Amino acid sequence: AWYPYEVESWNPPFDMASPREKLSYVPLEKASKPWEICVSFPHMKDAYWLAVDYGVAEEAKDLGVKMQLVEAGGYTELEKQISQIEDCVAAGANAVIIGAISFDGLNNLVHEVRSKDIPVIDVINGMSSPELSAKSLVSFGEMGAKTGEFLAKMHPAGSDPVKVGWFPGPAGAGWVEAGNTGFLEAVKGSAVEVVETKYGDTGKEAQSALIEDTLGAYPDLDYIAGTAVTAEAAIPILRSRGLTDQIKVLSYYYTPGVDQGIRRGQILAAPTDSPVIQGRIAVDQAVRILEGQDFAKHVGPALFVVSQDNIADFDPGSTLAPDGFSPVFRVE
Amino acid sequence: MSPPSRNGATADSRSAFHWLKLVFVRLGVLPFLLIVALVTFTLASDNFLTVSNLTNVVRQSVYLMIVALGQMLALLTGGFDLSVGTIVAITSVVGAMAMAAAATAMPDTVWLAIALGCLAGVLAGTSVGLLNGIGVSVFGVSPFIMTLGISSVGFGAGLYITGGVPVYGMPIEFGDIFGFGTLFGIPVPIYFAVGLVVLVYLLVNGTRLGRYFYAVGGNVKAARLSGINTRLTLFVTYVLCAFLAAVSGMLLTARLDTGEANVGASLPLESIAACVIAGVSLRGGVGRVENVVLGALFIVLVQNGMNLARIGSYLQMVVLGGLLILAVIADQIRLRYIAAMND
Amino acid sequence: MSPPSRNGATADSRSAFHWLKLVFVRLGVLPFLLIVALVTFTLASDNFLTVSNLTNVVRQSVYLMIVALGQMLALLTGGFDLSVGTIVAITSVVGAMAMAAAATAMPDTVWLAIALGCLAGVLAGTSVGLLNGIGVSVFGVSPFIMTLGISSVGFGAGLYITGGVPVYGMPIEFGDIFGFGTLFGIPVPIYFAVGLVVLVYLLVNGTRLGRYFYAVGGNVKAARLSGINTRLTLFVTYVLCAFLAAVSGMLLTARLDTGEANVGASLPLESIAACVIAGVSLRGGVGRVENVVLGALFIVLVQNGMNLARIGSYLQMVVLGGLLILAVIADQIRLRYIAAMND
Amino acid sequence: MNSDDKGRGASGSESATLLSVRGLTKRYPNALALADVDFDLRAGEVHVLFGENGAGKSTLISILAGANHPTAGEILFRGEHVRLESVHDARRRGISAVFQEFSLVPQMTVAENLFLGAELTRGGFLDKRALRRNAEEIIARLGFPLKPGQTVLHLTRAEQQMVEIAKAFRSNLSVLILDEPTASLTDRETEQLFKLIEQVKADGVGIIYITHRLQEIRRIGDRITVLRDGRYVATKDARTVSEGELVNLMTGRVISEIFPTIRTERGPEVLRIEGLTTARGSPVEASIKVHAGEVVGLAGLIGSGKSEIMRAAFGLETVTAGRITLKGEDVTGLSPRRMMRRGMFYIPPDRRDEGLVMIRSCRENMSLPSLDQPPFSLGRFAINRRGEARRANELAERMNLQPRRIERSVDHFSGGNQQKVLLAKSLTRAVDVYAFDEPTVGVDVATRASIYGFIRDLCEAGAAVVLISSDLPEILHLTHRAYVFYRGRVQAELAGDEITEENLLRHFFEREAA
Ligand SMILES: Nc1ncnc2c1ncn2[C@@H]1O[C@H](COP(=O)(O)OP(=O)(O)OP(=O)(O)O)[C@@H](O)[C@H]1O
Ligand SMILES: Nc1ncnc2c1ncn2[C@@H]1O[C@H](COP(=O)(O)OP(=O)(O)OP(=O)(O)O)[C@@H](O)[C@H]1O
Ligand SMILES: [Mg+2]
Ligand SMILES: [Mg+2]
Repeated sequence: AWYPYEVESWNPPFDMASPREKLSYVPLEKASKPWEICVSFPHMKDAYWLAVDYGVAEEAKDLGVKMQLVEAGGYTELEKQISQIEDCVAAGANAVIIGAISFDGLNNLVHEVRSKDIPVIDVINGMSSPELSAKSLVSFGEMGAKTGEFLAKMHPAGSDPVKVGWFPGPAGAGWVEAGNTGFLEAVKGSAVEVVETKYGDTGKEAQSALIEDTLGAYPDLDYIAGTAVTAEAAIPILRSRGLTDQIKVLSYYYTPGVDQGIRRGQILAAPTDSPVIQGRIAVDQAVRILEGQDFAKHVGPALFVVSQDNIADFDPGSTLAPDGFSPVFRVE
Repeated sequence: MSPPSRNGATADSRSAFHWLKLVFVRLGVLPFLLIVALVTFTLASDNFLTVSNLTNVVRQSVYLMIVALGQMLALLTGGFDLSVGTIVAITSVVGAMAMAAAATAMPDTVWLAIALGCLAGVLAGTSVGLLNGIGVSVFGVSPFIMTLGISSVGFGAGLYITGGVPVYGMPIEFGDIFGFGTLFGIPVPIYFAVGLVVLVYLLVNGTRLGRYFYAVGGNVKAARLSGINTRLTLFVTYVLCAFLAAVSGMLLTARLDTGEANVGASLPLESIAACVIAGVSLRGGVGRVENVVLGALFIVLVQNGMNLARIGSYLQMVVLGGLLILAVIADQIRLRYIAAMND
Repeated sequence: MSPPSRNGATADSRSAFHWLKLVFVRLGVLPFLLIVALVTFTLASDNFLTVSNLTNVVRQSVYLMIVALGQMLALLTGGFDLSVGTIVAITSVVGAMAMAAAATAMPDTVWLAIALGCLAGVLAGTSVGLLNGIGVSVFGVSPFIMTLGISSVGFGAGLYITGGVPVYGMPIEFGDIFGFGTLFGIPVPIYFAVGLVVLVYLLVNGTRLGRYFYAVGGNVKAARLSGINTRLTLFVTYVLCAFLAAVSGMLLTARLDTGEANVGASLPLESIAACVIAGVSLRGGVGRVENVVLGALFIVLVQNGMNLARIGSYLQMVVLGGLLILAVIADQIRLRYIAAMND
Repeated sequence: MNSDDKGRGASGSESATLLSVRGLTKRYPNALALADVDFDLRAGEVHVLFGENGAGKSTLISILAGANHPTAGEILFRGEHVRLESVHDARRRGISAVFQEFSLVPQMTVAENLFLGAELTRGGFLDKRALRRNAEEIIARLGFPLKPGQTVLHLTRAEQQMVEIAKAFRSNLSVLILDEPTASLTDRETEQLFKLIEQVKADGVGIIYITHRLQEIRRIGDRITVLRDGRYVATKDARTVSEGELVNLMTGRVISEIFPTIRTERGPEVLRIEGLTTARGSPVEASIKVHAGEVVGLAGLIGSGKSEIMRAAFGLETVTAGRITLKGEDVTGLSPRRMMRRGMFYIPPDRRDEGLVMIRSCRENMSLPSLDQPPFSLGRFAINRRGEARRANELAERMNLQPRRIERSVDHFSGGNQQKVLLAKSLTRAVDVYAFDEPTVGVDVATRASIYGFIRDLCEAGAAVVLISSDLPEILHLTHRAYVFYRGRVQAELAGDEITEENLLRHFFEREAA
C-alpha cells in the first residue's frame, strides 16, 4: 500500500502562506457505497496527467467508487472544461475533482456545483474559490522554488557565477507563471544567473528548437532548467554536441523521461510533487466528505528533490504511472 | 414531385421514404443526425433527456453558436475567419480590464461599469475585425492568411497585456446576470443567442447586404458588375463576424467571471465545422442561418451526450472527427439529389 | 522589357530599381524578406551569422520543409491538408513502437530494427493519407473537412495507443544517425530534405502527374474534360502529402529520440503559412517548389533570429503574424505588377 | 498536313458513316434533355446541329465526347458498339470536342493547355521543348494570333475560344465536335476556322457543328439535323433548305423578321468619351459619343479595344488619360456601382466569368443590380421578396426562359438560357445608357429576335444603347451609328447608310492593308 504517506497540511486552509504541519496521510479502507465521482483534467496528453489519472483511478478502485474522467484537450480550453464539468454533474456525479485550467475562471462553476451540495475538490493546479470543499495540491511555485534552491545551494553567493537557461513552459498557463516566479525567487541572491527565460509550448519539438537557439545565443551555458519536456529534449541535443559534461539539466517536475534521465545520469535532479498521491488523496477526500467523515481540508505531499544521489531510494510509484499503464477514463 | 400513390403498404412505405428524402433534401442531414443523436444518448444515459440537461446543452452551445453565425458570414463571402478565437480572448481581456477599472473607479454605479466594460470589450474585439476587413478588402490579402496572421498578432498582444494572468475584479453582478442568470427559467445567455440568431437571419435573408454576401461569395466579378461595392461588403463581413465573436466573448467572460487570454483556441475550427456540417459551402455563396444554429447545437449536444454516456475522451475525438466527415458525405449525397430534383 | 538606358546617375539608379523590380516579379518577396531578416538579425545578435547557427537553422527547418512540400501538393490541387500534424504524430508513435519492439526482439540486428521501425512508421502515416485521399476523391468531401476530421480521429487514436506517454526504447543508433548525425560536417536530416526537395521538384515540374496537380487545382472541370483522371490525381496528392509528412515524422522521431503523440500540432497551419508566404495560391494551381523551400526556411530563420535576439515570446507571435500578412500583401502587389506587364 | 485543295470533294452520301447514334436518351431526373434521338455522321461532312436553346444539342455532343453518359440508346463508331467512358476514352478513338463552356486551366499557358491530358513525355519526363514546338505548329496552322507562352488567365474570351479550338485540332482526328465555336469570334477568325474545317474535312474527318448563326450553316454545312425539346425533328440538306423552313422546324412557328427596324429620335448626347487611354494600353486616345434614342455599334477585330472602352467607361478599367462624361457630368474613374446609379449599365460578354452568380437562382441573379429600387426593395435596407419574385417571373416570361423556373440555380440551365438571365438583369432598372457586350452569344434565332426586339424597345423609349458586337449583321441591321476600332483606336465613324459590310470591313483591316 502507498500509505501512510507524508504530507503537509495548511491551517487555516486554502492559504499557501498559512503555517503547515506534517501529517501522515491514511485513506479510508473502503467507501460505504459506490459513489459516482467526476474528475476533470485540463488534458490527458502527457505523462504528468497520466500519473494523476493513475492515482485517481487506483484510489477509486481501492475504495470501490465509480470514477468518470473528462479532459478538456489543453490549457486553452477553459470553456470546454466548464461544459464538461456541467455535463458530469448532469450525469449524476456525487463529487467533482477538478484539475483546473484557470485559477479564477472556474469560481462561478464551483459556486454552482456547490450550491447543489456537491463537494468540489481542487487537485494539482489550484483555484481561488473560497467555496471549495478541499484541496489536494502543492504549489507549483514551490516546485520551481525547490529546483531553484537546489541550484542555489550548489552555487551560493560568492562562488563562481553560473549561467542558466530557463524554460518554464507555455506562456500564460497558471502553473507556468507560478513555477517561473518560484524559481526566479529562489535563485535570487545566489551565484546563479538566469540568462534567458524562454516560454514555449511543451511539445518536444518546440522545446528542442528553443534549446538549440539558446545554445546558439549562449555557448557558455552551465545549466538548462525547465519543464520535463525541456529536460528530455535537452539530452540528445547535448549528447550530439558533446556538451553533456559542460551543461547540466534540471527539470522542475517529474515524468518517466526525467526518471530515466536521472537514473542514467543525464539529468541532474528534479523535484517531485507526488502527483499520483495527490490524485489518490483527492479521491479519498471526496469520499470522506460524502460520507461525512473527518477529512484534511488542504493537504499536499511534501516536496522533495530526486537527484542522482538519492534516486536509488526513490519509489516512483508515488510519482509515475507504471509502465504500460494506459489512461483510464472510467472506473465502475 | 409525383403525387404519392395510394395502393397498399409498399406504396405507403415508399411515400414515407419519399417524404423522408424530401425532408433530407430540404433540410439536410442535420435533423436526422440530431434525431439519431437524441435517441442514442437517451438510451445511453438516463440523465440525457431531461429539461435541465437539454437547457444546459443549449446554454453551453450559445458561445459556439454566436461565433458560428459570424463565421458563416465569412464563409458565405468565400472567406474564413481564423481569428475568432483571438477575438474572443481579446474581448475577454479588454472587457474585463475595463470593467474592473470602471468598477474600482466608481464602485456605486455598477451598471455603468458593466456597460462600459462590455462596450470596451466589444469595441476591442470588433476592431480586430476592422483590421481583418481592411486586409482582405483593401489589400486583397487572402482571408485565410489575414485572419491567421491577425490571430497570432492578437494572441500575442492579449498575452502581453495580461502577462498570461487572468483579469479579475469585475462586479459580481456581471457574472451573476449575464453568465448565470435566468429569466423565466431560461438562462440569460440563451436570450442573447436567440436575439442574435434572429437578427442575423433577418440580415442574411431579408436585406440587401445579406444578398450581397451570397453574391460576393458566389462570383465576385459578377457582383461587382452588378453594381455591388464588393470591397465594402467584404469589409462589413469581417467586422460583423468580429462583432459577433466579441459578443460571444463578453458572454463567455461573464460565465468565467474573469478575463482570460487563454480561451477560444478551438473556436475557429469548431465554428467552421459547425457551419460545414450545416451545409455552408467553403467555396462561398451557399449556406443557411437555421442550419448553422443546428450545426452548433449538434456539436455541443454530441459532446454533452458522450460525456453523459461516459465515453472516454480519446474515443470522443474519434467520434467527432468521424461525424464531421459523415455529415459532409451526407451533404454531398444531398447535393446530388438536389441536382437530380432540380430546384 | 526596355533595355536600361545609359545616361547618368538617375538612369543608373532607375535601372537598379527596375532590376530589383524584375527580381521581385520573378522571385517574389521572399528573397527580399530573407535578406532583410539576415541583416536585421546579424545586427541584433553576434551569434546569428555563424556557420553553426545557420546550419542549425537549416537543420531545424528540415521537418517543416518536408511537410510543407507535401502541403504544397495539396494546395496546388486546390485543397488543404490539416492532418499533417496528426500524420507526423502517428508516424512517430507507430514507428517508435515498432522499432522498440523489433530492437527488443532481436537486439543484435539493430539496422534491421531501424529499417522495420521506419517502414512501419511511414506506412502508418501514409495510410492516414490513404483515408484522406479516399474521402476527397471518392466521396467528394471537401479537403478541409476531410483532413480536419481525420486529424481529430488520428490524434485520438494516437493518444489511445500511448496515453500521451513518450515511447522509449529505440536503438540509440537511430537518433545518433538520423537525428544528430553529420556527414561531411552537414547534419544527416539535411540530406534527406535535399533529396526530397529534388524529387518533389522533378515530380512537380517534370512529370505529367506534376502538371495534373496544377491542372486539377486550376480548373477541375477543364482537367476532367481534357481527359485527366482527376480523382486519381487527388488521391495521389493526399497519399504523397501524407508520405512526406510521415518521412518528416520519422526524422523528427530520430531527433527527439522518443515516439511522441504530442508533436506536430502547429504543423498544419505553419506549413500552410510557409507555402502561402512562398506565393502558393490557396485557390489552387499556383506555386513553386523552390519558393516553398525558402518559405519554410524563412519561418524557421525568423524564429531562430528572434530567439537569438532575445525577443520575448509574446512579441514573437506578433512579429510572425505581422510578417505573414506583410508577405502576402507584397505578393498581391507582385501579382498586380505581373498583370500590368502581362507577360 | 497535306492540304490538297480539292474543295468539298469528299462530302456526299457515298462516303462511309463514321458515327451513328440510335435511340439516344438522356434523362435528368426532372428533365428529359434528349428523347430517343437518332443521328449519324459521315466521314468528310459537316453535320450541323440546330435547335432552340435547351433543345439538347450540348447534351448530345457531350455524350458523344465522353463527358456525359446516356440514360439509354447506343452509339456506333465505325460500325462498332462503343461505350465512351470518359473524355480521355473518346479522344483516344479520335473523337475530339470543343465544348460550349471552356475547359481551360486559367493559370497555365496556351501551350500547356493545348496539350493538357496528352502531354508529350520523354523517358517519363515532360518534353517541354517538343511541347512548345508542337504548340507553335498548331497555332501557326490555325493562323490564330496566339502566343504559346501567354497565360490563359490574361486572354479575352475570344482568345480563349481560339485556344479551345486549337486544343481540339491537336490529335489524330476522326470526329471533330464544335459547340458554337464562333460565338465570340469575329469574321476573320471565323474564316480561319472554316478554312481549317475544309482541310480536315478533306482528310475524311466528320464534323459535328453547333451554331445559331444561319449564315454559317449555309457557308460550311453539308447536312443539318434539327432538335426540338430533346427530340429529333428532321435532317435536311444544308444547301437547299430555306431559312424560314429551318426556323419553322426549330421553333414550330414562323419568324418573319429577325432584325427589327429601330426608329430613332436622336435626343441629347448622354455619353461622351474623349481621348480615352487605359492602363492596359487599349484603347488609345479613343473618343466616341452616344445620344439618347440611338443604337451605337462598336465593331472591330478581337482585341481591338471595342469592349475595353465601354468597360473603362463603366469603371472596370484603370483610365490613364481622357475623360468620360455622362449626361454632362464628369464620371471618369467612378466605380461600376456609381456608374449604375448614375444611369449606365454594362452587360459583360462572359456570363460565367463576370455575368452570373452561377450557384444562385435566376431570381437572385436577375434582381441583383436593382435591390436598392422598387419593386425589389422595401425601405432602405430590406428586400421585398414578393415584389422580387413577381418581377423576376415577368422577366422570365419576357425573355422566354426555358424552363421557366426562376428558383432554379443558373448553372442548371442551357447556355442560351443563361444568357437570357444575364440580359434580364439589365431590365431591372431604368437607365439612360445600356452597353451590351456580345449580347447574343449562344442565343438561338428566335430568342435573338426577341433580344433585338427589346433593344429596339429600349431605344425607342429614349435610352441610348451601345452594342458591342463581333457579329457583323448585328452592327449592320441594328445600329444607327457605328465606330470601328482598330488596335485600340477609333478607326472610323459610320452613320446611317454608310454602315455597310464593305465599309465596316475596310476599316477593320485598313492599317494592315496600308
Ligand atoms: N446538369 C443538368 N441538370 C439538369 N438539367 C440539365 C442539366 N444540364 C442541362 N439540363 C437540361 O437539359 C436540357 C438540354 O440542355 P442543353 O445544354 O443540351 O441545350 P442546348 O441545346 O445546348 O442549348 P443552348 O443552345 O442554349 O446551348 C435543358 O432543358 C437543360 O435545362
Ligand atoms: N483580363 C485581361 N487581362 C489582360 N489583358 C486583357 C484582358 N482583357 C482584355 N485584355 C487585352 O485588352 C485588349 C483589348 O481587349 P477588348 O476586350 O477591348 O477587346 P475586344 O475588341 O472587345 O475583343 P473581343 O472581341 O475579344 O472582346 C486585348 O488586346 C486583350 O488582350
Ligand atoms: Mg448548348
Ligand atoms: Mg469584347
